[in-house]
Amino acid sequence: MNLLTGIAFQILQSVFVVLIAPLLMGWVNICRAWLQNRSAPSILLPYYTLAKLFHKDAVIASCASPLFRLTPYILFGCMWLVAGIVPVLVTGLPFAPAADIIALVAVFSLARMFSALAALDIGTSFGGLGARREMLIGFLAEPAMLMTLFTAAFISGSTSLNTIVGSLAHRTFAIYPSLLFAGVAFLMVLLAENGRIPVDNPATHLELTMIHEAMILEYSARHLALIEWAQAIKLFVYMIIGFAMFVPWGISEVGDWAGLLFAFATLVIKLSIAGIVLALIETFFAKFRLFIAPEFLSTAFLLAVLGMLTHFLTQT
Amino acid sequence: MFVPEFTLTGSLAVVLGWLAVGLLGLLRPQSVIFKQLLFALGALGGFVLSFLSFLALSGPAESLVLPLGLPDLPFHMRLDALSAFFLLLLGMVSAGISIFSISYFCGEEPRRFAFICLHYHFFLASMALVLLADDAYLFMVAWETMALTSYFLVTLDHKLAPIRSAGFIYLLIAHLGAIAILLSFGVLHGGHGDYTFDALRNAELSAFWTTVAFLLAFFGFGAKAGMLPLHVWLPEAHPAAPSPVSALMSGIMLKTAIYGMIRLIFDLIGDVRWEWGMVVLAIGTVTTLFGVLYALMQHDLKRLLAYHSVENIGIILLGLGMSMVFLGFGYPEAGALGLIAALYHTLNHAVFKSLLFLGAGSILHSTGLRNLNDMGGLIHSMPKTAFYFLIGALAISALPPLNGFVSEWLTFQTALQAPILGNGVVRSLVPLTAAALALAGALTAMCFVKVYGVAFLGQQRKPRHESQDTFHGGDAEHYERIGMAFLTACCFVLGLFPSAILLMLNRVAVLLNGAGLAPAALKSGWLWLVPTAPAQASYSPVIFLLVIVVVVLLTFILVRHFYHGRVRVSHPWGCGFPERTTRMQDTADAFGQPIRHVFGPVYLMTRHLPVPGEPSPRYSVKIEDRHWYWLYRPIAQLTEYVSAKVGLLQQGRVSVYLLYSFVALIALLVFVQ
Amino acid sequence: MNASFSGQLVNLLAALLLLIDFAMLSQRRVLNLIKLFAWQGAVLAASTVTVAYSTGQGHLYYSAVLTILLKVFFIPWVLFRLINQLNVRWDVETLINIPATMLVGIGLVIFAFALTTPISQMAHTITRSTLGIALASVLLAFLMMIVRRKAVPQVIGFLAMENGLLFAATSATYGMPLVVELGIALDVLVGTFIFGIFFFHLREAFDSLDIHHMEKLKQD
Amino acid sequence: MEIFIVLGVPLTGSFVLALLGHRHWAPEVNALFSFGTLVAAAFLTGRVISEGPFSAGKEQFFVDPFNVFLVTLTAFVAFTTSLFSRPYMRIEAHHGRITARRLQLYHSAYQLFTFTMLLTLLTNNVGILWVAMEGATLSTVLLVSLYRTPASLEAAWKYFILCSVGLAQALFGTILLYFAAERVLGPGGNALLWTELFSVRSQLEPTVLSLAFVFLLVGYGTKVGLVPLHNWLPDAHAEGPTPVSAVLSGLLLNVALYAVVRFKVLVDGAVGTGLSGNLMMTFGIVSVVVAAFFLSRQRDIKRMFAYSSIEHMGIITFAFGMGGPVAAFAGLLHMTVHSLTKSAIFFTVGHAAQATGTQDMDKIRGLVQQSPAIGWGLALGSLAILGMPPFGIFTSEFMVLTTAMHEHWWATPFLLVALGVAFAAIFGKVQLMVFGETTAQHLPHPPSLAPVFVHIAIVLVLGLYIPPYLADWYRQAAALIG
Repeated sequence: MNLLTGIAFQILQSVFVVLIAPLLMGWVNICRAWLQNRSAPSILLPYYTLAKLFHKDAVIASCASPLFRLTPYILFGCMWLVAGIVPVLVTGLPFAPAADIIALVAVFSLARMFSALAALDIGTSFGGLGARREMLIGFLAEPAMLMTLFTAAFISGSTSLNTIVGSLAHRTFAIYPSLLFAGVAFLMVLLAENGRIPVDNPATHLELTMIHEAMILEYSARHLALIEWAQAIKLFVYMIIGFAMFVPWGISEVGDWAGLLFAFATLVIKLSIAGIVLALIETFFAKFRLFIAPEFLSTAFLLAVLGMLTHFLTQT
Repeated sequence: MFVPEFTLTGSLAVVLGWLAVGLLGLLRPQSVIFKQLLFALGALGGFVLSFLSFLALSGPAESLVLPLGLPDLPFHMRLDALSAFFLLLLGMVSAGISIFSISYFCGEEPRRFAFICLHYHFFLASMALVLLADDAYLFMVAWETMALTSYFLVTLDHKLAPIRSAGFIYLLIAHLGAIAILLSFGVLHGGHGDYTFDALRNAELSAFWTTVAFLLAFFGFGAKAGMLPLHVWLPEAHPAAPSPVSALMSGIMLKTAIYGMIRLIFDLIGDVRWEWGMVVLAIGTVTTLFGVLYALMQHDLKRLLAYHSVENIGIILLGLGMSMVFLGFGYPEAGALGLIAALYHTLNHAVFKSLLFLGAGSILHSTGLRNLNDMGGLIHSMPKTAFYFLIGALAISALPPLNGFVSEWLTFQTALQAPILGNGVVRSLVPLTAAALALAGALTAMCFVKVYGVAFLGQQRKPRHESQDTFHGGDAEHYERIGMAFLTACCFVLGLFPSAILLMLNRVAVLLNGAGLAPAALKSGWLWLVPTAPAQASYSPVIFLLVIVVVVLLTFILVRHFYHGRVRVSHPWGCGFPERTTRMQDTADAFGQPIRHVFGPVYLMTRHLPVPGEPSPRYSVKIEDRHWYWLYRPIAQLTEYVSAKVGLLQQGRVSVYLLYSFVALIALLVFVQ
Repeated sequence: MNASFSGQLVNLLAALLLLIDFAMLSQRRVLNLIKLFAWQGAVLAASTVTVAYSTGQGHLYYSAVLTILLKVFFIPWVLFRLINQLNVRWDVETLINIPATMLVGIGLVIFAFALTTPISQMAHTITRSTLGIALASVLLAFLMMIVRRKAVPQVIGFLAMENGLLFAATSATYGMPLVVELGIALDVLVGTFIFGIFFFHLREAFDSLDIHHMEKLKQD
Repeated sequence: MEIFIVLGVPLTGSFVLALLGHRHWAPEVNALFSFGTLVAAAFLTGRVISEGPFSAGKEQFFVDPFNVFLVTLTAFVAFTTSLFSRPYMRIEAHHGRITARRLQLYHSAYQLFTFTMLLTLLTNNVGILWVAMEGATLSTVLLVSLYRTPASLEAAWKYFILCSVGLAQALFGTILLYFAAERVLGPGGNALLWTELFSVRSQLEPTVLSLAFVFLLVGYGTKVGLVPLHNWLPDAHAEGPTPVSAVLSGLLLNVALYAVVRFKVLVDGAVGTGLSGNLMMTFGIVSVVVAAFFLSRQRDIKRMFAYSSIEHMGIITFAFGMGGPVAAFAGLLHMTVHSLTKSAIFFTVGHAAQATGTQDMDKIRGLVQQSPAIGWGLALGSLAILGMPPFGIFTSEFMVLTTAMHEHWWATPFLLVALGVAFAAIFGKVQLMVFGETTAQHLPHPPSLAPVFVHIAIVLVLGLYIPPYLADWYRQAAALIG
């Protein structure tokens, strides 16, 4: 393939993901509303919210430092970077090798660190509370995530998502018990990382329970918008990574336009199913007490490690 | 080059220069200019040294024999790739620290300054000699001189009892370690030849004796490096010293221990066994987790950094351990990867840990505070320092695109080579260390969110009171800033162009293991970092950084373009509370609380919780290191017990003394018959 | 008088010496102790003279004269003066009771004999069998120093040990070269003086010569 | 000829000072005589280096590299100590601890002591050697009790009794030796000349010599301070005036050990190295270990360093016991650096004790603050004595340890444990005394600390560089005794 088409694909994909991400949010909200017998909002609601936020004037605390104002952009930037790298529709993007799974996880933790710092910047008790809880979730979720990814990496003998997807997608179907463990662990991590029930509830501002919301309490207008948008992208990307590892089928190569359509179709199907599953989970589970969360995540961590071990044990 | 042994003689000249500068300090300079000049010269030496060693890295090994030392064992010196790499580290980092010290120490009164200057530069010189030594005697001399000078620097403020005890513990453990190292040399020597490293290399030993030598060396150097359970001196001694010295100790001195380990195990002992690797891995894992978990509990900034040094030494040990395992099973490429990861992390840690210690020093200089719980909002009063410190914090938290991430990434990649191993158990154990590493990385991030958030962000917790008027309260001084800026730049360079460093380190690996990385790794070009093969793993920090920067700017412009940049400044939202005080912010201890909750059993915790209705409720928690209680105290008690028993010999009666000699005489007579 | 006779004579004197040693070991009174010491000196001198006469070793006469002057007259006289001035003419306590001391002493004698027989076989002197006795008396003196609790008896023990040594010298080797003999004598003389000075100092410091006052310097 | 000057100067000195020792300029005269001795010794050394070993006075005296190096060392340390004792004794007098009479005694006895030690070293007659050794005891016993305090009297008494009894054993050993030698060399003076004995050492009767060596070892070992014969040593060091402690530790122990080694050579010739080597190594190890454990419980500063002397004597004895060129070399080197360092330490300790008015280490604090020279002298000296590079003691310990490791590896654990314990004990205490808030007062007379730093400097240099001629010298000596 030539580089130009590659770069074109690269940019297209990243823009595509950035634009489509809020739609996924909308879809999840609709599903949840349906499941809870509420009349569903428009699927475009997230877009309206963002637009509204962008129009408002930003209110910033007098004691805020530059870091506070920079953070939203950095979050958004990190997510956009990830969006550009993960194989959404096609594999073999030219810049994909710039970051393998480890680097991806690192990007997420970079974003997390900045948001936590920003939360501490104003010096309100809420910010501190949120930052502390976020890091608590993070330090357990991140290794669990890495371990699940490692399982896949061991199976495909590589840490670059491209190769993983490729090898997993084009292999003859076989059941990997290790992948089973990894899958469960990944799901738990996904819930935690994206602040969904049962770990966090994006819909409340209850100081006893809130984590992510507490961090961004001081943000408003365009900054808030960027953060929300970054959240949406993050959820989307997590799903993509999940697909890449566990249901990689249907993904296409760079330059293969027919395959691209097929890939798009499969992606839509996967996403909608995933949205429903997420909604189901959020409906059927109750929010944990805060200190259940570490246990929840350490379970995820253990599962992931177990997955890795079973890989070796089943292999020998 | 135009002089034979150019780089070696050059490095030697730098060493002598440092000694000279140290002696010049004894003139007890009054003028600030002169004081500054001395440290500037020290920094210059650092730069020269790094330049020379950079040349030496690509050149052939050079050696030299000085007419000093023992009559039949003169001082041997050798500058090969390994020494060159560590000298590069020494030169670079010490240069940054010396620049910082130009401002930092120029306020000292002459006598104290003379003392500092002398020991500071002798410290540098002895470290360089450790790296250059090519025989056991010179090595030991330089090694102990290093310990001694640093001890004097640690006990600079010897009027404070804790500092005295810190110095005592430090020198004691250092000395015990040195004895073990000496013993290890003795075992290696195997009874013939002399004590040059060549002779030690060539001595054949049985597997048992090599293992003994390995264990002794591992113990001895581990004591210096601060691995568990010999780390106890580290969190005591590093805070005690002036910040640049802490930076030297944590940034460079610990690395000389790593150097010694590599030199003895990989070079002198030679044939590495995978069992040793497992030992190193085990201890490395424990050290890593312990270090970071205890760091999270600290509220004294320098103590916290010291515990992080323990953690990072653990990470380095992980790399070494894996390398030894792979070598032991006969996979030189993977072994080289592990070794390179370890070396890379050594370099990175040297850079960012020194940077952080210097930052702590600037804070101390500016506010006189070391306790995080008294700081806050420093980003407003010292913005530049805040920036440098942020970079350091991101680097140590192993976040891309900075340098800390690269080496941890390489370590992960090494762990991911595990499937090639034959032994099933080992194969599944090695990745577990990766899990530990991941956990440690995340915890480090949390810890530095705490540090940065509590110290620099938020609002000042305590109003400045008159006792602080001696401190200027502003941003770091000129040269302090330059020093930190230099190290910050190093963080970026090391983070952005890893493949260049990889090539450098590959030489070391080739020197030690005879085999380097896979060829694919070496011709990946400057943009891509590829440890094994492009298909397996790759990372490109430059692209990474570019994309983020571009995207951030793009977003910024777009937002401005399509919407607006209007901002209203107001009070922070108090969530409906009537008034907010700065005491409502999270303290360092509060931030660590969830960790205390999750990892409770790890800590030896004495906590006082206020009971409801207490007139003046007070909350206090004290975290202690368990090792004092299960390891050090018993040993001390045993010694006390034995000496008490021995003391009974001397019980004052001349008759009994006569009896001793009488019995001794009779016994010997019987023995002779 | 022929060699065998003088040999028997020396053996007899040696036996006397040993006897005196035991007597000193069992002696309870300081004055008698000093007297015994003088007698021991006399016996020593006698044996020296005998050896000198029978073997014609001229220098042994000097050593005999020295012995008489020092050990029979001078030192006992000094000691008498001392205990009179310090009036420490009390009974001597021992640390362990006399019979036990005796038993140990006998053990020592046997040990000394066992030790020296192989050596004395190879000696060609007429007095070889007495080497064992010499060693025995040295050890007995040592024992005496161990068991006595007062300063004066300890010193006497030390001097007795000196006697034993001289006896060994004469009996085993017909005496050391004269210069050495003189040196030894000089040392003994000076030593006695210093002991004398000491007694006074101790007396000032502890107003007694009981050495159990001197157990302060020890490991606490 | 030089020999007689070396011996004559201190002897006349002792007579002169016996008459004039109470004058206020007596200390200078004392130093002067010591200096004369040093110069003479230097000449003697020069002659030995140029001409090699020679003997004088009808074979009664003789010099070889082994003893001449000890002679130089003795003369040197005796000289520096006399320099140190000038201000020290003046301060003592100023504090009213000693009278002019006692000073007279002190000065005269000091010279006499020097004389006896030099005689011990230079004589060729093992009988005279014994006499001189006893003389050394007699001349120091009154120095130990110089203060006439009960404690000092007790110390002196124990010193006197134990050493005299010990030496009595040595005499018996000497008699046995003579007895064995007489059968080869015939009766008369020659049978006591070391050179003669050396030439016929292989013909001497093994059983007698092994028996003799036991007596000699126990006898002279008492003066070396080998455990369990050491008990006089801490007391004598702690209670005597500090210059005396310095020369006792720095010189007397060396000289006694010299005697032991001389006899070891003879016995090895007759019996083979097994016996004497093992005995000395055992004594050495026991001394090192026991002394190390004693260290940690000391409260009196001079006692502590006395035990450290026992420890180091143990190391040297062990080294000589191992034998072989390297070990003997190390032993000689260790003798040198130990006596230099230890005397330097005692100099500083003496002034420290005067400045704080106590020898109790819990009451001595913050020396660097009041008088940096004393403080740093003590700190550096202690670090040197603990075997910290780059000081010379590390050099010799390095050699001893490495030799021990592959010849008698069973010994190394003991040595290392001992070294570790000793380090913890001494350093922990010294650090507290040197650092912290000071309890020291100003001294009425300016202390002369030049000797301290000269000694430490020499030790430092020896740690980094052993001059070739010195090395050859050691090698020859090592060849003689190894």
